[in-house]
Amino acid sequence: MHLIRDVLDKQLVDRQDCNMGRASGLIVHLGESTQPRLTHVVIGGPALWMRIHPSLGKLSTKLARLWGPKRKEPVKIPWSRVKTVGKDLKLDVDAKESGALDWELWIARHIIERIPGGGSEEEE
Amino acid sequence: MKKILQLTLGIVTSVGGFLEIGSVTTAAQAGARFGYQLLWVILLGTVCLIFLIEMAGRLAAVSKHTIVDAMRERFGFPFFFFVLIGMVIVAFLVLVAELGGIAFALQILTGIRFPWWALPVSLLVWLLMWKGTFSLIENGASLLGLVTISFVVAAFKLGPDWSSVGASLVPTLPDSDKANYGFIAVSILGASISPYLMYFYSSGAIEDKWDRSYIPMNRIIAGSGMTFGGFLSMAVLVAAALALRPKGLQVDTFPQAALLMTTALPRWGFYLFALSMLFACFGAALEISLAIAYFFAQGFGWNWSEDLQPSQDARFAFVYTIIILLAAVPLMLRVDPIKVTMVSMALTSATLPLAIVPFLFLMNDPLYLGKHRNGWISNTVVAIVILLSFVLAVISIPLQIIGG
Amino acid sequence: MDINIELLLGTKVCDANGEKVGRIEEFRVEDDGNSCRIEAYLIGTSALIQRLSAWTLVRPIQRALRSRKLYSVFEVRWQDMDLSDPKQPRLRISGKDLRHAR
Amino acid sequence: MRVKRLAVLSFLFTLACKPPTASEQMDSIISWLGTAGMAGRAWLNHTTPDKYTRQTLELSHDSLLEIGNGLFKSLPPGVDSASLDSALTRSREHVALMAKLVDQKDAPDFRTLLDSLQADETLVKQLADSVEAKEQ
Repeated sequence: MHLIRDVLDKQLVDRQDCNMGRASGLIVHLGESTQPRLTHVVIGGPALWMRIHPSLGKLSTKLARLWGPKRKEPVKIPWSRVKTVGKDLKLDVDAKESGALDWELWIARHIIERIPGGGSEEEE
Repeated sequence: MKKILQLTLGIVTSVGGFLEIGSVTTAAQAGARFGYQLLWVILLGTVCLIFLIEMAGRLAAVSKHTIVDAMRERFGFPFFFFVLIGMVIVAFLVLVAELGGIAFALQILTGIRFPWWALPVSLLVWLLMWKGTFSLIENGASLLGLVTISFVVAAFKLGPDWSSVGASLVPTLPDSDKANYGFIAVSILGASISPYLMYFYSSGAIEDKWDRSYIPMNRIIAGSGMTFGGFLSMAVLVAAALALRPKGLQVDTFPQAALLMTTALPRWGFYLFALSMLFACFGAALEISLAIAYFFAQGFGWNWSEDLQPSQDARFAFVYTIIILLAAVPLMLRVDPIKVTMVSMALTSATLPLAIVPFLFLMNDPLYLGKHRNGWISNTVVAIVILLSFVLAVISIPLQIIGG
Repeated sequence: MDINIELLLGTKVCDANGEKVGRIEEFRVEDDGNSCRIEAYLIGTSALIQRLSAWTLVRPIQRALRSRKLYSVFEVRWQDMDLSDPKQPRLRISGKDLRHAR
Repeated sequence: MRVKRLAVLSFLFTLACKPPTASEQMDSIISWLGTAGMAGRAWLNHTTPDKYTRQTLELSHDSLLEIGNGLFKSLPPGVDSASLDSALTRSREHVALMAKLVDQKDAPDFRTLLDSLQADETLVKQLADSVEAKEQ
């Protein structure tokens, strides 16, 4: 398996096949003498903008503090939760609890549902 | 049976994407200035588009990826983001032009100036996106779009000289006014080969849950749909060449374009033109707004479907809401839609490589398409599209400035 | 130490003697059910081409251009890569000892 | 790529600013006379709504005025500018009158004006040819 070609930027889906963003970063643990180990998949946020330019990464962190769902640390999914690596990465998590949908829910609550006919994200 | 219904996807893609303010104005200008001489460009554009659309559908049917999905996966976020910026700028300009087309059609029907229509029109487009389902937009737009057949009727009634029509399908250069000729040619190409068509079509294929069994159907849909669109804009060019050129009319403004069919169909020509523009531009506006929202949603991996309730794919709905409302602003500030159209069409063909080069990689990717990869013919066509559009744009636009 | 591996993409790698080897383009990993370990770092142009899985496109073009150019690719075993400073990855061995992949 | 796009944009803007030659201006004058003529004919056949016809005639009038002002500076020597000027002013007035007659639904007078407009158009066309000849 190749990390960049087969894992990075792949679509992430949760138990109910709900889209929860794309793999925007991969965290690897480097030991002194142990083999490097892939520990987490990072979703969205600064990790994404970092890849274009560090300054963009910092900027997005600042903006995220100003408004939106104020979230302390980026959303990380432990690799052990990855069930299959295929067309998508199937994760053994619940999208809403994982925090990957914070923005989706925030926009839904603060904007979309205020507009008539927007419906409510609670109903499935 | 369901697959037969899928033809509507092809037709809406062509009516919405092919015959819109862009192709009508460029074709009308071409006919009014150069007679049949530019017909070959429309033919060329149509052929290229048929290939590109077929590929977009094939990619979706085989790999279950839309073009944008695949682009983000293969080329990574930084490159994707770069393309996103380019595509969204151009698509936004085109959206402004389409809304302008609707507003102008309403102006000539009611006499109320188009800036007043800008906001109501964009609200209506938004409402359809907000409430409508994909199949509603698909079928509704393609049914209403059938009005545009009146262009063909008009062209036939004016009794064109078929031999010279046929002759003009072979590229030729004019004796004078070459710069203008090149510029209109570029705009026609931009009007026919619009990338957002490919994004829309491949997303549509996913929304309609295509699989490998659709590959033959996809060929038919792409072929017939785009040919339909191509015929229509050729008809516009012919009608302009016969009705406007003898009077020395140049289509610089929309009211002038509205006279296109008044000689061919005295009783209904004017109203048919207005309605055709109304519906065609409406279809296009819906299609472009969707394409932009798809681009964001798929690129970032959000939920996206025109069939979900807005709150189920909030970010998707948020994007098109913002885009559509923003698009109304320039029109309210009385920006001339025809100017926007010409600029955006030329820009489209100048930025075509940005959209098509990555597409060429994807269509040759064994991991996505396996044995359904592009053959050398398709690859050659894509290569030609890239070269042609770009070279034409880079050569003729400066020429236009210098004045030939 | 934890690092974001995607940020290593395209960073230049020098060998033990400080000579430039190429850019990191890809990571080969082994995933045995419970953990996913990096086996090797792929360095060089053909690693990039492979990452874009673009060989089916590049080979015919090469043939058309009659170019005999073989793009470099090195497969660096994880033991031989020193990432203590992620900004400047170095090899623990000299470039000569690198084995060309494929 | 982005740079290129900006270049293209600026090109198009300069394009919009580039001063047109005399013959190009003559072409657009003819184009607007033709527009007024066609719109007028269509209206006489009751095939276009009054509002559209009036607006289009007004638009033609304004455009003719605008182009006419610029024209005489760039006119090459040896062109009968006097008759051109008179033809332009006359047709411009006629177009303006027609726009008014549309509201009064006065078809007969409208038709007479339309015919004289046609005459002026042919005159302008001849002058346009001479301009083109002079420019070469």
